[in-house]
Amino acid sequence: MKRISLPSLSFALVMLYLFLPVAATILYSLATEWNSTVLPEGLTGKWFAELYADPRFLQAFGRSFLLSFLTTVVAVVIIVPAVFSIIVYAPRMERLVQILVMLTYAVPGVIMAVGLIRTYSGNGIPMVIITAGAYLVGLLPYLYQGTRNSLLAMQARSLMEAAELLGASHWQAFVRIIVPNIMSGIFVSSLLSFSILFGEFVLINILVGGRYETLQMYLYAKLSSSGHVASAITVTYFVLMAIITGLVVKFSRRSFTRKEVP
Amino acid sequence: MKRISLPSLSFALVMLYLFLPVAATILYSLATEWNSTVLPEGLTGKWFAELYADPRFLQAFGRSFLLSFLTTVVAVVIIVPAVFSIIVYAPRMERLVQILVMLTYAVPGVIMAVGLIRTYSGNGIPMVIITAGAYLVGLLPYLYQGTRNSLLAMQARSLMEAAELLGASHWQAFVRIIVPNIMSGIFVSSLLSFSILFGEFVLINILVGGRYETLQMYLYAKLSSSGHVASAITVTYFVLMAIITGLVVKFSRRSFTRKEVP
Amino acid sequence: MSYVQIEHLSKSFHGQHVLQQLDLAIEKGELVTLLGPSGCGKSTLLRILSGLTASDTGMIYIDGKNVTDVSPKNRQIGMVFQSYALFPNLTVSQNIAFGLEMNKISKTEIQLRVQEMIELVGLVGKEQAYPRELSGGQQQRVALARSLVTRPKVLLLDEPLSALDAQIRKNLQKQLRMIQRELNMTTVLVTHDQEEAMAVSDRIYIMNGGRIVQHGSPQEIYTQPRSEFVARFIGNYNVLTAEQLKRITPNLSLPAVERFAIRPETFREQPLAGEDICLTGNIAQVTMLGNITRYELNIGDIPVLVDTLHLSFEQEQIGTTKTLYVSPKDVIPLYDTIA
Amino acid sequence: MSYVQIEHLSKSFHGQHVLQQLDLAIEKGELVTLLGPSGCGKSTLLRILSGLTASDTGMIYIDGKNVTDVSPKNRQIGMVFQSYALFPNLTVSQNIAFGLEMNKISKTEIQLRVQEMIELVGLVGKEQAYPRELSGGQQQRVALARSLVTRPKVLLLDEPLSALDAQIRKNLQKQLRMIQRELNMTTVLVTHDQEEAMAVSDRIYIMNGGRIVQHGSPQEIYTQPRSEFVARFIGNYNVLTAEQLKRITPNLSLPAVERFAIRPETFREQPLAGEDICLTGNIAQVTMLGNITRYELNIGDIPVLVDTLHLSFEQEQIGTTKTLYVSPKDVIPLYDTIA
Repeated sequence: MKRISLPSLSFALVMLYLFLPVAATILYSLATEWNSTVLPEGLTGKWFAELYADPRFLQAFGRSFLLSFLTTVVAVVIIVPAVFSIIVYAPRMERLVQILVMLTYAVPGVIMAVGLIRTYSGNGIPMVIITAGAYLVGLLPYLYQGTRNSLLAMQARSLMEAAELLGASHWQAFVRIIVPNIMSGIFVSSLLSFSILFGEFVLINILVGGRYETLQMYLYAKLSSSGHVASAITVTYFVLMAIITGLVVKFSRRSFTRKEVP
Repeated sequence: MKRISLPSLSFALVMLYLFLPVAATILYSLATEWNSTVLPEGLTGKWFAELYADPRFLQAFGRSFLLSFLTTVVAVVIIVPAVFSIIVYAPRMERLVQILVMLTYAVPGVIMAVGLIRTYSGNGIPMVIITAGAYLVGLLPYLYQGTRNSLLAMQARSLMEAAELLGASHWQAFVRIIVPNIMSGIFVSSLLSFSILFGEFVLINILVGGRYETLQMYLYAKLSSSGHVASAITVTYFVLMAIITGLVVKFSRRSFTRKEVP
Repeated sequence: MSYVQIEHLSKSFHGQHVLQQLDLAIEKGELVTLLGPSGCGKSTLLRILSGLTASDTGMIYIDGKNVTDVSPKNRQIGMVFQSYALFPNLTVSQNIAFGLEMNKISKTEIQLRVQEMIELVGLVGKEQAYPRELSGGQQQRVALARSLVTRPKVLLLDEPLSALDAQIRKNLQKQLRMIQRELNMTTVLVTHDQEEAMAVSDRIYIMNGGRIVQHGSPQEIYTQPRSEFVARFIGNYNVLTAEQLKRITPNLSLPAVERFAIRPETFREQPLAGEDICLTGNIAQVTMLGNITRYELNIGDIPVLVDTLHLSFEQEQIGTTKTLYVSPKDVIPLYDTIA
Repeated sequence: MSYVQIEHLSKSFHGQHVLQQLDLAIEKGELVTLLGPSGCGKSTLLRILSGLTASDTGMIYIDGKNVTDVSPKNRQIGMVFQSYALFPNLTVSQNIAFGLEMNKISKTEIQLRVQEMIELVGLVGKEQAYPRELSGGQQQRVALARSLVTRPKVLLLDEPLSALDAQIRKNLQKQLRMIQRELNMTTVLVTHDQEEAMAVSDRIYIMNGGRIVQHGSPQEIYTQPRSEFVARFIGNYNVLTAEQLKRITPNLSLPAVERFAIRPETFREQPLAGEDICLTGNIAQVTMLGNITRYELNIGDIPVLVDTLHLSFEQEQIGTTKTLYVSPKDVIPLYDTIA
């Protein structure tokens, strides 16, 4: 059909717009010299070698990974049961939660930082913990959406009622029936959350700064000193994200919910 | 019922965690002196007076507003029809779009900046335009979700078919039937998009920097010079976001889709 | 006291009365149906019986015990939901075994009882299938087996067949009734389908607007409706005013009520007894409804529906004059004007 | 050539044959029903007829014109969707007027024709209501009015009543048929409900697995099914093998086919003619289905269903021996073994 051409075209343009920079970055990270020519003058692996040999890079990478991973795990453990309770037992509170979610979208890092510095700095709690706390709130929208959709798709409320009538306690029903069914959905949301935190820059930079250098800060510092190394970091980052996205796509397909008949 | 206590409690804690910093910021913006006491020593409006008298603030605010507003309008005009075409005429492409959406979540500002600098700097296009282009891609997930949900809720496909069988062209059906029904949904997504762009800092700072000082950059600069003025900016920002959130809540209730019977 | 007894039950949602002062009694081994149009409160009553919804006032007794404040998990009630609510992550066997595991039955007995149930509902060979791999009818039978295996005191069925095609529905009605009789299981069925209610019930409670408007055996309710609502809901009754009836049978002595109902299938071509009412009219319309041929007769200016078996003869033509007889005892006075 | 003619129509989705070499002919003013179980391809056929889905091969003619490649908006076809697909942002009047505005009819004529339609479907007083403020039955009538007001050549109805309660459904069936006759509107109805099909159709096409397995008037199809599938789908036919039939009526001379069908309502207590088959059996079960009482008789070891009108006498008891008669012409040989 001719009709498909419009979305196909806009789709192709968006892809081009997104992937042209990716291609340029990859080339630059492998280029010996690239100034006035259309393509670089030669290819080399030295920027990557230099990067991977830098202990500062490895430490920054490790810190980013640790911070993102731990925060995501804590967020899942706190937020998922809370969302479950609201959806199943207090659906009328959903409206309030949605406003809250909207608010967390609307409060950007810099603004959040001002408030957090005012309130919590200098009272003994390390600012990394404060930052992780802010991240936790920031993850609320993503984990809320993922959990909510999984629960609604599986009709969690009926399943809980059915399990109860069969003699299960709330806890038994949650662990044996709800958790296995939302597992893949939660996993997808967690990967998404992890990748968002892994890329966060503003909040950690303002609140903690050089005392806890993450990958993003390291990259920011390298931007001014060596474009090639910065590109190599970016490519490394892309590879990591490609792996995560691959996992997301794979797991978002695996689901116990009923297949719809066309 | 006793069961409600768990979500109520966690909800209350989240609210406290979020609003304690807000309250502290408001107080600080009105405080004469606030160092070693629990509450400030006196209240004053001078920080706000100082802020609103600063032409740099007004310019920064204007730039942020203009950039966010124009980008949002362009994004709506481009993305909404594209999403409509995909949902109604090529639903199988949805999978691809979802992966794309996931990717834009996963690529943070700093990383995007590296690629964009590599590709587009020095070829004559102002970096503000490049930034706006990147914003456009960044808005894709939010506008996609909003548009998609509105279209599915109203069963856009059946409505288009019904209109066609009644003799309407695609364009007539889109303008007369689809647009009025997704209007409020799109408005909500647009406000959300606007508020996200209004709060963006990393990309514009790296790509354009001081040449186009936005509200966030002005705030960042003020953070080190005057905590009180920074707090006053933050409060101003909160008021703006409160207005936008109020609008969102109001308009997300107004909807033509059928009310569900309990 | 009956096996299940409900007394003065009331329930409001957001200030709206959903159930008003209901009394209900069910004997052991009975299949009782709550029948009514959508929104009449029948599903709410079922949920209150299961304990999933709390009532505002009233008492519920099961097997002589006051269970009004007993939690669902301790009420010993089995329930089949309209959506089946099968656990998607468990196989057929695991779904059925779930209730037994929760009640800490031994592994060997669980295996035995699950296998027994699978045979009873005819799902042998599907033990390892997941719910999503089953047809609607098969899912329904898993839900039934799952709720029966724990040997509940009462089985509740919330429109269990409404999502199925007509053919499968009729088959499952039969199976359901057979299993219920075999286990002598006290059962409450909720439905809005009067044919289903009549086909499977020992007794029917007809509900409208949160009240019970009539109850009795299917036969009693069908042949002796007390109100116009019941007459129209349960069948295709001709409802005539006293004035209309007077006009077509001037000599009949009638009780002093406003409306009367006559079943369309009680008209016959030959009189059975001397006192039979004789009516003559013109055929205005003929509709073939499968095993029934339905005539719309105009008697004077009063339209009357007449059902006859669909035999192999030619149908009578529109416009033909027809004489029919009906026994005076088939003219049912409708006492309740409300509801 | 018929008013609507479909020739050799085929359609596959993802390599699966949904429709296979269909031929269909509809005369002007007829109401034709496509009847079949879910997944038989009936809705796809309707969508191809409307132009919303393209066929793989085959031709469609409407009013003598080849419309196979004509776009939906130029086919002059009205359609009522299962979900009604009313425009939520337009009032009842605006919904109905939409098609006329698209066809550039003058304002005054639009007003006139919309008002006419609103009266025809009985929605006077609801002109300014939005779809969400209407009941299901009212929404259905708006959808009908909207598709009729443009005076299409053919009206397509895709399970238009399936979302409604039984009572409302029966009322609307009647109204639908009345309006269709009044406008002499060529109509194609899709349904899986055989009672609905028999109640409203001039002719029925029965579909199964993407093919038409039988067509004819409701009377023809109901009394002369050609296959076991049709016999079981259209009614509650007793299907007996030749061997079983031989055992209960040894003297009957039968055509050489494998299976025979007997309608449960053709059995009678008195013989009508000398050659009637006489059968004796025990009553195994009695079910009251409203206007019908259904007996399950065991004749030897062969179970047979017998339908009688539900009269006021006592029902016969389980275990009683009963003698029944059936005419040889009501024993229908089933020729098609497939489908």
